[in-house]
Amino acid sequence: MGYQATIKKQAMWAIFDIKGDVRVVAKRIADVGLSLPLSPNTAHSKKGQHLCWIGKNHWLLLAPVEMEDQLLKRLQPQNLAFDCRIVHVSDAYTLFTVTGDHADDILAIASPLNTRQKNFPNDGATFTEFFGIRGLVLRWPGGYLTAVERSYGDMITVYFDKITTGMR
Amino acid sequence: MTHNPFRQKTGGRIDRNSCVEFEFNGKRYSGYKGDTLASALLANGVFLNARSFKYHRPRGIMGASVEEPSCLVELLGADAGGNHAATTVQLRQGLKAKSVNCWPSPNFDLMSINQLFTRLLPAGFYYKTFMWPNWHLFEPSIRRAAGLAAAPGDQIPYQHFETRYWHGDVLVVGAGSSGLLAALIASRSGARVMIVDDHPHPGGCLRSSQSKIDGRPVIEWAEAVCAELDANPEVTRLQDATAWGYREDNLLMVTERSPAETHVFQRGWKARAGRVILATGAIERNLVFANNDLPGVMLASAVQIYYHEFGVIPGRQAMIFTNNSSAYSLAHDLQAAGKMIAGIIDSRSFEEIGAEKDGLEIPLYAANQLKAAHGGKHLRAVSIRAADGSIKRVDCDLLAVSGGWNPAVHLFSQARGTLAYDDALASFVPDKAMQRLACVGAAAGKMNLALAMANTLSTVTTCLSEDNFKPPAFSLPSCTTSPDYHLQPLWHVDGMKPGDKAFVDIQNDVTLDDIGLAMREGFDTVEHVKRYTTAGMGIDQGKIGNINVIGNIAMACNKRPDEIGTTTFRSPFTPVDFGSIAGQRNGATVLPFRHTPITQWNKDQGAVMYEAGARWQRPGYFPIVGGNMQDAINAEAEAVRYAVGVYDGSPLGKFDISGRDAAAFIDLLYTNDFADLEIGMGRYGIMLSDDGMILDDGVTFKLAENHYLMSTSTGFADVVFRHMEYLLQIECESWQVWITPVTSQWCNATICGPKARDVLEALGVSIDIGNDAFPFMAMREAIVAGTPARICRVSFTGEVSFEINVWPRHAEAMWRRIMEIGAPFGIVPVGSETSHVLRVEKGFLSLGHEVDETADPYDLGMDWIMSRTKTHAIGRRSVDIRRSSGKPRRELVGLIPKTGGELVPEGAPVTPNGDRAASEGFVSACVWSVVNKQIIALGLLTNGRARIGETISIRDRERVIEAVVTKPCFYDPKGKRLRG
Amino acid sequence: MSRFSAFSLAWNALSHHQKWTRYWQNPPLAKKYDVLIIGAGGHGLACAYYLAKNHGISSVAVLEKGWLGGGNIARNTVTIRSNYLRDESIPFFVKSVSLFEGLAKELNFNLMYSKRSMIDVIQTYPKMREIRRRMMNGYLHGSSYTPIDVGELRRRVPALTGGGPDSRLPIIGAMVHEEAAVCRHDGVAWGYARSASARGVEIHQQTEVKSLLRDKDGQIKGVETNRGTVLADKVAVVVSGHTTTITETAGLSLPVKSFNLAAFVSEPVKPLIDVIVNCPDLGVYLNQSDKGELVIGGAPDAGQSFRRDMKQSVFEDAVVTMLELFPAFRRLKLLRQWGGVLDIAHDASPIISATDISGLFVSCGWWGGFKAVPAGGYTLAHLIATGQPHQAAAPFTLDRFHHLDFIVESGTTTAR
Amino acid sequence: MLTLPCPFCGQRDETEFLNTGPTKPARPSSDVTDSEWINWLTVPVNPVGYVEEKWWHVKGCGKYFTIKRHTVTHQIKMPDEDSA
Repeated sequence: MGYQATIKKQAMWAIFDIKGDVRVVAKRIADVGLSLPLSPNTAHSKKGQHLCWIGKNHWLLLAPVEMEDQLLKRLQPQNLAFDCRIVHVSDAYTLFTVTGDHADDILAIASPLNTRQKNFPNDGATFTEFFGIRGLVLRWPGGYLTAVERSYGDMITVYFDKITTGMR
Repeated sequence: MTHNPFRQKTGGRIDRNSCVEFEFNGKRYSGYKGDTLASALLANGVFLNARSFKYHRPRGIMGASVEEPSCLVELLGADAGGNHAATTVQLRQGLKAKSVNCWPSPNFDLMSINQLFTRLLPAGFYYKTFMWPNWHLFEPSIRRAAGLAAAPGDQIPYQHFETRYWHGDVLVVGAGSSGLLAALIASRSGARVMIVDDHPHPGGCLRSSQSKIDGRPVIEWAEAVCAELDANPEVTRLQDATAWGYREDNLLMVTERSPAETHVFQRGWKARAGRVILATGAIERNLVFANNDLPGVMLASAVQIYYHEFGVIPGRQAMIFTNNSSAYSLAHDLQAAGKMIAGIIDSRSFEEIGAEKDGLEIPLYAANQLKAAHGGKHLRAVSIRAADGSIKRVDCDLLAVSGGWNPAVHLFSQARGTLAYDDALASFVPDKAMQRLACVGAAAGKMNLALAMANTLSTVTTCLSEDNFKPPAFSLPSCTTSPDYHLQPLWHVDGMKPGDKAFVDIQNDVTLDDIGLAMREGFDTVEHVKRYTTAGMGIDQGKIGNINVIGNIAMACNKRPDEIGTTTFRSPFTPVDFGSIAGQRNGATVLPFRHTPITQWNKDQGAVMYEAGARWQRPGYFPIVGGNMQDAINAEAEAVRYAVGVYDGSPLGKFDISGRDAAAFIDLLYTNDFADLEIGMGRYGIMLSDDGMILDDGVTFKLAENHYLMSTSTGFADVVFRHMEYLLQIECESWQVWITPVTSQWCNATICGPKARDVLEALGVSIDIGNDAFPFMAMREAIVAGTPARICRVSFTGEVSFEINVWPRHAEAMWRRIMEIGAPFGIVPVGSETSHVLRVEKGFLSLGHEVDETADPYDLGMDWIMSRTKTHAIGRRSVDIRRSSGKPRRELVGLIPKTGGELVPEGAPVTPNGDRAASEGFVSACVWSVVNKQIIALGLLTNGRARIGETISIRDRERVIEAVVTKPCFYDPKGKRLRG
Repeated sequence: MSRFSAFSLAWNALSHHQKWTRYWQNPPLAKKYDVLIIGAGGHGLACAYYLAKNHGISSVAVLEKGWLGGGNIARNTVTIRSNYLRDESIPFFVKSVSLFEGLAKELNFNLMYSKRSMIDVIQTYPKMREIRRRMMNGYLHGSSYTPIDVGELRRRVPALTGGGPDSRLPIIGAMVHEEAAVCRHDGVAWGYARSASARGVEIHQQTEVKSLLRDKDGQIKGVETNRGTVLADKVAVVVSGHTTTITETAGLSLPVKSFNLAAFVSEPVKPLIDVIVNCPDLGVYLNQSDKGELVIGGAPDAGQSFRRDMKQSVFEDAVVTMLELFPAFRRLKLLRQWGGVLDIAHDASPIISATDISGLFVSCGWWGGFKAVPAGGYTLAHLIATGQPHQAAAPFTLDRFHHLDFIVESGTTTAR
Repeated sequence: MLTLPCPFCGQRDETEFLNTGPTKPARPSSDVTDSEWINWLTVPVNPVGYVEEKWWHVKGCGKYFTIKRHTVTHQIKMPDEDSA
């Protein structure tokens, strides 16, 4: 018997890296229609967009790629006048979803993150160690959404194959 | 029909309907499903099944579990290898095993000739001899004789090892009575629980106990508890899994040997719990008398396990030798089974022997000691020494020995807990815990079922309350009472003579004499004795014998055992496969690798891929038909010098740096000035470490006021990021600077060569790329071939270069377009070997070559990069201090070696006059220059800049190569081409 | 001192070895000595021996907090080699290797010195370049290296089945350092102790130095121990890992930090590997002991530590990388793991030096100090006796920090 | 392997972090003597006991933070906790 889990490499998402003072960022984001998450390492999700609070003065906005142009216009990454920094990083990540009965087990192989509810709630979203490198882990219906730096995407695919099939 | 002469007609938990065939030392036997290899061998009457490590004495099975010191086997066939204790090998159809360390068989072992020389082989004998003519003469034969099994093979291609984490509230080690009770209470409190047990079945010593809990046989109670635990989704129960290491913050390393998932061979758990409950039980210890290693001598508890678990009594006439009450239960078992018992020898006085003897109708030799065991290849008789010294000889073929019990404190001790010596137990028991853990039951020194259960209940309840759980009301199960545990220490029997083979460490063949010798020679601490005699350093790590080493040292120096102390308890508790530690990290995933969108294209072209730093894979060169590596490099280099080449520069580190203080921050990082940099322009900079050594170099562009794009070398991008974040978060906390790594948000194709501009034009570009509109070191945003791009005019080749940066989603298409459009211009892809050649021709420095952790920018002739005004730049002060000593420096020079066309190995030292003496410099890079049509080199040479024109000597071992010192630039020294 | 030989072994066998005498004497602790050495480890005992033998100074007491030979000499991976990179370092280690070679006979004690060579397995071009540089530099000073190709490597180390062309880091070559050896580590301490004791050196175990004592001029005058005050005009601190703990009692700070470096062994198996295998690209090295155990080492833990166990993550990395080259070892079993404390200098090279405190000497910064025991003791004895650094150890004084003239050997090899 | 208290993420596994060494005194101004500078650069604290040090949550939120860690027990305290 193997693991009951479905692992899918995701198509591209629109992703923005946001840094700055919390009040400034809140104002900048207001345009997008999302409010900032209230607890560290949680995400505020709405209409397919996820605004993750991933570090002190640091957020990551994930949205469907169809929204990318619109977000580029609204967020104006090149504009520094807003006293915060928004960098367009859609291409900088490779994303996977891990879903199914054994999604928790797969995550426990990939990451030391303690995913017990009290530690990583339903809106949990955090950077952690993922197969030895830095990776984003976000709760997802029936499992998790994960993202790693794009250049590591192939390696993560190999890892997933290995742990689900036992192939060396 | 299975012929098992020593198997009882009934009893045991083996499946008598499933016969299992196996092979041992080339002979076929059968046992039953549920047997271990050890129980099956004993059932078959195979008692001589090993030879000892040093003397090759005949040995049998002594224990029944992980403590087994004696019978180590090597598995053959599909899972070949290893030194497995026969007691831990589960019998299965077709199992093949052989004894380790004897040849051709344990019954007839050629090396048993060693027994004739035992007198010459005391502890440490090798330190005193084998010196003449030298050790090397003897080593090969000794190495062949040593070692146990052959190294394992690895023939399980479709299964792998896995490691995973577990996070929970309570982790219980041991599924005996105390462990099961602890897990039950914890799970009923709502805790997330893991319980780990190294046997295939739960129950621990309950499995060989006649006691009752709540009126039921104990094993039924254990099964009921397991059923409840298994029904709780918050409980993970692992059997055949060993908790072998106790790390910081309650992290336990567990190896699970038979996971449910078929593709997983073994699983290593890294389990971290808020509280650890150690219910690891106790391990029976041996007694020290002459020939205590003869086949037929076994631990009393082991005999009980073979009887209850496997229905095996490995003898016809049993004798028991004990110094404590626990062995009497074996006597009761055997008597009830109607088996012959020759008697019990108890070193305690008759008065000390309590209720344990009640009901026994066998000879009791109270206050007697067993002087020696007799027999050749198997026990035939024992001599009993009475208190008055008289000797009586009694025949027997099974001797069950009990020296008392040691709490299994291994994990407790690994967790840095302190031990105390308990006089009543004559053993070390847990004292002060140093982590959030508790020991319960026998592991805490409670050697009686009822006491152990009561102790577990109260301890676990207290722990759970401390951890903010509400333990349920729980009434202690009623247990049948057993006699109180009582023991009189007996470190060795009286009347031993020098030369008696009384073993304190069976596996490593260490005798009581050896301890005496060690102490006579000055090795009088326990660590010294261990290291001199090797006692306790075997695979079993002295589980049944170490206490006797300590006791005998104490006795010899007239001290208490706690004044002697124990040796360190080191992980692992029992040996575990390395695979279960590494888990899935193997093969292609052992080190992360990184690809650009062009990697696959490169591979498809047959590029030879190199590790290029920071885990990136990059083409080294593109082989050409009918040419060697040098030909390929020459072709690529010529393309760049005379036509056009393209290079995938995507792995270069890139950082978006902005914020109010970004300009000041850039100024702090680099040794040169950036304040006057114009928007849209870039500048080359060098970063130093605080030690004043070059950390990295690269070009930084100014995108806007207080907005920069910094590029770093591929290999040092992470180091630079750490350096910058450290400064910002710790030393410049009030500064407003935001850094976002964008290495993977931008890919670049660098088109370089005299026809680079033509190719870019042909691609279609939305801006004027003429030299006036778009000068060297400028950056422009433009549409290239219909794709938005950032174009940078930097050059690492000395030619006109356009670095076309696009989003990775467009990178492969852009690359293919460049190759297509560039074809008529003669474009070729360029690997890192070629960029090395082009760089050396220009005298551009390179990390790992000219920059070798000793050079500063002055050494490299870059005085201009050390700003006159910026004394505060990182590393500046250290450079100044180092140079203030006036010691001669090694300076960058060019070298024209006189080799007649052969490359000089990079790194070759330069020595004065070519002598075999300390070097005065070295060759940092050497290539065939396509423009100069000769070998050129760069080097660091003491006072090199003053020596231009001089001939120096490079020394490659015996070979001396002369070279002329030149300026370190061999091509276009004024830089007209790259600015063109 | 009883003479050791096959004959004396046989002679003593007749009396069941009852007549062997102590390796080292157990005299009472005197009030004053000419030289005090703090730490009865390899370097301290070697220094005591050479003080007596080379310089005729036998009023020497070696003070040991625990048991003789119980520090890092009891917990290393027994690698002896001289394949360093820099002109400053190579001659010192060449001297150490040559002293080691004659040591068993000199001490009349079988150290099981086994010259079996070390093979560097090379997997990246930068590493290849660096190791060739070491080959050529070492030649200048009498340390030898010979390149071999991958086929020859696999012939010499058949167990090395990983690192093939399709692997993550394919092996591209190898380099053999012929002088490399292993030897019985405890034996080195015991052998030096036995010979030093025979020359009048006193070794006092269970004697913990609490503080250094200075006279009114600041000159060292002795030490305070758990057994009272002991005086001497010259004191050497040779307590790898714990140097600063001692020197700080006299107000002396040093450019060193203490780290945990750990190792582990496999179950004993039949002869499999008869060289030392070093994998600098992966950061793991191993050899097989005469008993059959594979002795394996990796990197130190990154944080300061005075512990003698092992950090799990560091250990895992070493296992993972070992399995990359020896995949069949995944079925081999871990038998034991342990660690030691070492103090690493700011530039990661050793320090054998006088200090700002007159009469106080230190030998520290030993990272891989086992191979350096004979030369470390030899040159420290020279420094103490003559007041001048021995030529071979001259680069290793504290003076180098006055102008930040670091001797950068870091990253040259993983095999400590 | 420890767990470390990241000020943003809470307790996380040690392998997510990088130990960047003991806290150094503030960077000296440029008018200190050479020997004062060298001392700052090369001489660290090296206590048998609690050492105040900087860790970087490199695989997590990226925060550098300060803790006290005992060099023998490896127990961790916050920097403002009593270091007795």
